Amino acid sequence: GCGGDTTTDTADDSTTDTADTTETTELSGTVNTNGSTSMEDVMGTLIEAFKEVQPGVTVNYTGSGSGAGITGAQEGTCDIGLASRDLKEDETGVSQITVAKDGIAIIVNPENPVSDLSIEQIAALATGATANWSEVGGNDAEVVFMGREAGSGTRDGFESITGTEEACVYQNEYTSTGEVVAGVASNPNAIGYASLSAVEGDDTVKILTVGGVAPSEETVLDGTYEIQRNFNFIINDSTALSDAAQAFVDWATSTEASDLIAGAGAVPVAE
Amino acid sequence: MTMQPLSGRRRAYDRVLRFLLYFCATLTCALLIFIIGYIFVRGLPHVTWEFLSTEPSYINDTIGILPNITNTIYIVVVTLIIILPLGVGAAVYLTEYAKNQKLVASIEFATETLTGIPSIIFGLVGMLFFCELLGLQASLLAGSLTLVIATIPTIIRTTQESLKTVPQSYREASLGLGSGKWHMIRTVVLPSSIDGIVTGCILAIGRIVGESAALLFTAGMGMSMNDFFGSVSNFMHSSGSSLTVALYVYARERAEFDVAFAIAAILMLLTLIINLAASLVGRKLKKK
Amino acid sequence: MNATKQKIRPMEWIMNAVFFICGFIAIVFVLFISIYLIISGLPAIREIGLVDFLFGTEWASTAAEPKFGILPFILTSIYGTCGAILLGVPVGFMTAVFLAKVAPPKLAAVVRPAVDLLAGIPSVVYGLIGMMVLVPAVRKAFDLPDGASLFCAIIVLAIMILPSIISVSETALKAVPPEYEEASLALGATHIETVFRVSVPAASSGIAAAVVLGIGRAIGEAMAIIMVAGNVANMPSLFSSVRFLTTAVASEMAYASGLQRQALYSIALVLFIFIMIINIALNTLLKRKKG
Amino acid sequence: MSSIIEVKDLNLWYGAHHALHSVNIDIPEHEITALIGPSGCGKSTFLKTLDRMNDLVQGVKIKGTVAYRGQDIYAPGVDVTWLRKQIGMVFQKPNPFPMSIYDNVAYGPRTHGIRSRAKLDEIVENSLRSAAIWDEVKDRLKKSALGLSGGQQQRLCIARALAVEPEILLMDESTSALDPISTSKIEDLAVELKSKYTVIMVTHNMQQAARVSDNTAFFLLGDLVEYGKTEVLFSTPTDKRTEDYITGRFG
Amino acid sequence: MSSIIEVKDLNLWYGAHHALHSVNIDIPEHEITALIGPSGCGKSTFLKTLDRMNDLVQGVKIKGTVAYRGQDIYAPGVDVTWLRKQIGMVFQKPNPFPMSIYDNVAYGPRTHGIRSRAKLDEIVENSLRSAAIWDEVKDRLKKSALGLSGGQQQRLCIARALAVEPEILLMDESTSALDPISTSKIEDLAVELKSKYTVIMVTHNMQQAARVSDNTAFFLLGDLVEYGKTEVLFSTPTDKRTEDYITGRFG
Ligand SMILES: Nc1ncnc2c1ncn2[C@@H]1O[C@H](COP(=O)(O)OP(=O)(O)OP(=O)(O)O)[C@@H](O)[C@H]1O
Ligand SMILES: Nc1ncnc2c1ncn2[C@@H]1O[C@H](COP(=O)(O)OP(=O)(O)OP(=O)(O)O)[C@@H](O)[C@H]1O
Ligand SMILES: [Mg+2]
Ligand SMILES: [Mg+2]
Ligand SMILES: O=P([O-])([O-])[O-]
Repeated sequence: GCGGDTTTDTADDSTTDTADTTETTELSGTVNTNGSTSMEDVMGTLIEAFKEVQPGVTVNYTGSGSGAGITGAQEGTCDIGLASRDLKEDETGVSQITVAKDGIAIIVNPENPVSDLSIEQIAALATGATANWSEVGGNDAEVVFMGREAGSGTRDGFESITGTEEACVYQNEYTSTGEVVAGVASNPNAIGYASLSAVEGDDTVKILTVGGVAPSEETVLDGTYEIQRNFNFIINDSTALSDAAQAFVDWATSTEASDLIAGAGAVPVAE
Repeated sequence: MTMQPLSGRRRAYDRVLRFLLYFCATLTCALLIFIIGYIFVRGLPHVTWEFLSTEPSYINDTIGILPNITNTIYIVVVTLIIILPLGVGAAVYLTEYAKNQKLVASIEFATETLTGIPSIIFGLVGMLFFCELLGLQASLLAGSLTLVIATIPTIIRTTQESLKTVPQSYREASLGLGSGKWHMIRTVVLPSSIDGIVTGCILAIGRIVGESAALLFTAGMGMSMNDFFGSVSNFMHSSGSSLTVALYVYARERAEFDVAFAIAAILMLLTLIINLAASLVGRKLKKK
Repeated sequence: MNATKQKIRPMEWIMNAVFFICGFIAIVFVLFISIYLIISGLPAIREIGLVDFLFGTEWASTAAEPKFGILPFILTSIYGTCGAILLGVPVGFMTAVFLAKVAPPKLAAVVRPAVDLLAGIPSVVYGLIGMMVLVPAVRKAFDLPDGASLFCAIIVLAIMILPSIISVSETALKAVPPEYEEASLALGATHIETVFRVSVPAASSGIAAAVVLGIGRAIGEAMAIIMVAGNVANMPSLFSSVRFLTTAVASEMAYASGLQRQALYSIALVLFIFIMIINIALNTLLKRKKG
Repeated sequence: MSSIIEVKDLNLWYGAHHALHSVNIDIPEHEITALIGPSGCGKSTFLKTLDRMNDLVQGVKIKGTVAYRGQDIYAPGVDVTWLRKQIGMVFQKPNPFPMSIYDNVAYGPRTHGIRSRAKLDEIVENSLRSAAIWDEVKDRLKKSALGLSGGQQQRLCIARALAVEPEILLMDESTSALDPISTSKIEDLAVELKSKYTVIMVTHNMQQAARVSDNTAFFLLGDLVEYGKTEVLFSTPTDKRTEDYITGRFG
Repeated sequence: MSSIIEVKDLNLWYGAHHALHSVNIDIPEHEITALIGPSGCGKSTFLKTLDRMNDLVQGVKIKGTVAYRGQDIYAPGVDVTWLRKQIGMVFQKPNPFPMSIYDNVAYGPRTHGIRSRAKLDEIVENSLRSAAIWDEVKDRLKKSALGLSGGQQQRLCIARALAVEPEILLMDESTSALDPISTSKIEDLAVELKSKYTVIMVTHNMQQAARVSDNTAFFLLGDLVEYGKTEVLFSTPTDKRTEDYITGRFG
């Protein structure tokens, strides 16, 4: 979900803005991006707006998880990889460009009376140490913990911040953000995690406050909402980007795109 | 000489089996009606002209499947253009030319094996070979080439089947009149088996349209409009999802169930049309 | 009149070459897949060790100390396929008998295209219905934390193999020479007796082929069951979330790298070997029918 | 001799095609009756009306009566399975079931409820003996019947028909697919069988009719043109068409 | 009369199966030669060696010479299509192409390069006349050949074979699938044709051989047992096996 009117205005603005600066080159070609499903809203918005900037360039987005984005950039199956986590030491041959920050929202079914959990409580729910909702002030019902596949940046972020690496007991391992949201929405006893940008304004699930802090642009930016990570472009070091791809990266990481990113629910970082 | 009626035991046997037959047939039909009905009821209301003729927009928060339709057409056309000549040619070679029976038998076994290989395996090999090794990236072209490998055995087999139904006596008669082999094939064999070839072709289209696992990892899941015939580089590098992959993505990853059902309804209609076309063509050409 | 002067026919020669090339390319494709799979599937097995790989009960491909045991996948695939066969074959077989031998021609003429339609429906559509109708229904009916399970996968697979079982068995039943049935009727057997005592045994190898084909379909299906099976690498049990061989490949393929990725190729190789075995069985069955 | 079958005014249509025109014929018990006539004249059609095998064909309409031992077999309530047990049939092409020789012969008795192994053994042996094939197959009863030669298969089919103890045996060109030596064996067999059964055989081969049968019926385009003692019909046919046909120079 | 075909020491193997054993035979021009013998004795096999149709069978090995007008047809460099134009063949089952009657007959001439419509019309008419079927089909030349009756189809196949103006016509049991009346038409036709063509026919039917042919060759298990003038062979066979076969009581 993205706010209709204002975003459209911003897109128009940016078109007029860039028309002055990049008038010199009319690029054409196809840019394939692949990776993080958390970045779907952000990418969708950016791609659509970029069409106005460079009508000759088609940017494609495939949402297959951050791991796939990094592998794709390494193997050359896409031009730009997308990852909702930072590169690890053993992930070589590629480098990252951060486009935004994003909170990881802890979501439960709207029927669930629980509305605030501490990080420790969340970890206990995830590892199965807490197996019944009544233990954290909810109904007497079995906890159903839903999460993401191993390649997910969201999962990586969630597990490392909550300290539950390799200890989570998943009832379901979904391969995208949307699925987790749908899974939690359809099961009254479910708890899961998903990109804040994807669930903001979505009333099919309830976003919990963590240690009393509600996730928002401000709390993510100032760090009070702890469960957060970066949205990154992953670029192969050895193959040069095409002109079209380079133009897209430059534009997306510039301030011109900030409003668009914010409109899509993430936190822009460009200064 | 009086007439003895059927013994009770025989009558019971008859009744029980008859009941089971009707029961199972009814079950199958009920399943089918449920599936079709459910898809149409949930899907058709969302199929609008707008839905069919636009591309999705994040800014306006709308979804349209025009890109998926054009991607599907791209894949069908490119795949068919490659497999038709190749598959029919190979079938002709195997049934009419190849001398070494053992070789033919082993190739037939190989094609048969290939038809049984799960498409996820084709996806895996296609990704490794076309996307990475040949550097096509995840693109519609890589997807089409993967489908070429996946469907060529089907074309070979259906063509071979229909070539084999051409009576040997036609061939003998033609050769007996002093025709050469190609002349015989062109004037007698191919005309008599054309219906089978066309039907096989339509069924191959069906298979391509219905394919998802092999495309998911080779052609990408993009939803935006491609201009793939704009330039050679676009033709090579456009990526995106076909209708089936889009269905999967909307249903699984985006939880846009109405969109998924609408695509499902469209796919059902397509399947219906393809099946009808296959049986019509088969019947019409047979009559001729 | 001159027998020794052989006319030169360039067209004949060219077409011969063209067809040969087509045949050759097709064969190359076939060989390519097999060889590629074997080559890329072997290294991981060598590194993990065949026994650990095939009989390891834990799959944790991304853990700090990764484990690559695919027994859960193998067992899930086997259980899932067996379940689908147990449900699908009796129904499919009886439907085929009905269509081929019992149904009034007009009714059969309506049902048969319907069965063809069922066969042509893309597997994601089955997955969609499974995920939207079956999974919630199973969750409610059996009061489970979550409905996505082996059970749902079995039902979806059973429905998906139904059309191929029906059409292959029906073809086999129809190919039974009418003389057999006439002979049986002329001896005073009833129609149903004739069908089950003469036609069905006479078509048995064809029906067996249908079953084997169904097994092949079921074991190779990925997209429909990835939508209903939950996809956690558990050891299989009827109502738990499970991964099949196919879905194991599908779920990690996009992001796997290094040994994990090679292990996926090895899973594909195992799957390929299963399919080969099934195909050889199918081939012998069909041969026996011809012979 | 008494008639076992009496056909009165029998008409048969396949859809709109009138295939039998008012056929009247009485078939005497314990004799061989041959049906001859050119291809398509309705011989097989007529034969099949006798054990109601035509019931299986879509769109058949039958008028007139066929009485078997005085009982109209087309009357309502007649049990066809019982009728077909009384009237066995041997077809043009040998059609043994794809089972063992033993199971082929035992098929009929089993269908009619005989389960006892000893009883079945006895029936199988007797039937195979009656069909003059026992000696050739007694050592391979468990082998597939499809491994037999054409002539053996046809005798096996006769044995199979005999195993349900019919009264009448219908044979539709049952030798036409066979080589001369097998043909002669089956002809001999037919002659032997007539002491216990009534045989009605369709044949294309006039010499066979002349050699084997007691009575001959000549059909032409759905009409029963002439019917009588075989010697009489072949030596002094009363109808010009019969004469034309049997003096045609064909063998 | 002179021989058009001279076969010397012809041996043929299907894989390991030795199907023809040193056959020696000279076939005179403008006569009808009949090949008789029990099923599987190699009649068809022998016939097919004459126009090299056996080339199509996998694993055939041939030794010996077959000379057509003095030229060895198995010599290297012989153009089979030319040979098959000289030696026409009519098969057991009528096998017209699924095209119009006209196109069936015109198929051969077209294959051999005749394009002129007038020329083709003439050839088609002449061939159909020679095959004694012109009157029956002249009004439906554009209709599908598959609509003809079996006997008509077979005569059409003969017309098709004649249209390429062969010198020899091979007929492999070309009447066995037909009714007596069609059979007689084709027999008459064969007799008529021998003024222009040499006819070699395989037949199961000894009376047909006796009625129609000038010379008869008797094959048994791959051996040419006896060969000579038809009257002589049927009245005073020299070989005991020939006598046994032709005096069998079968028609
Ligand atoms: N099932 C059927 N449906 C329609 N017409 C049929 C059917 N069976 C036979 N006929 C027609 O009825 C007529 C008599 O056929 P029938 O088979 O009784 O001839 P026949 O004397 O046995 O010939 P043949 O010697 O060739 O066996 C033929 O014209 C035939 O075409
Ligand atoms: N293509 C083949 N491959 C192997 N063996 C064959 C082939 N064709 C014929 N034979 C064998 O060669 C022998 C001669 O066959 P052929 O067809 O010449 O007999 P025939 O005299 O024409 O018999 P019929 O009267 O039944 O037509 C038979 O034993 C047959 O089984
Ligand atoms: Mg008949
Ligand atoms: Mg022959
Ligand atoms: O899809 P992810 O952003 O969780 O990798």
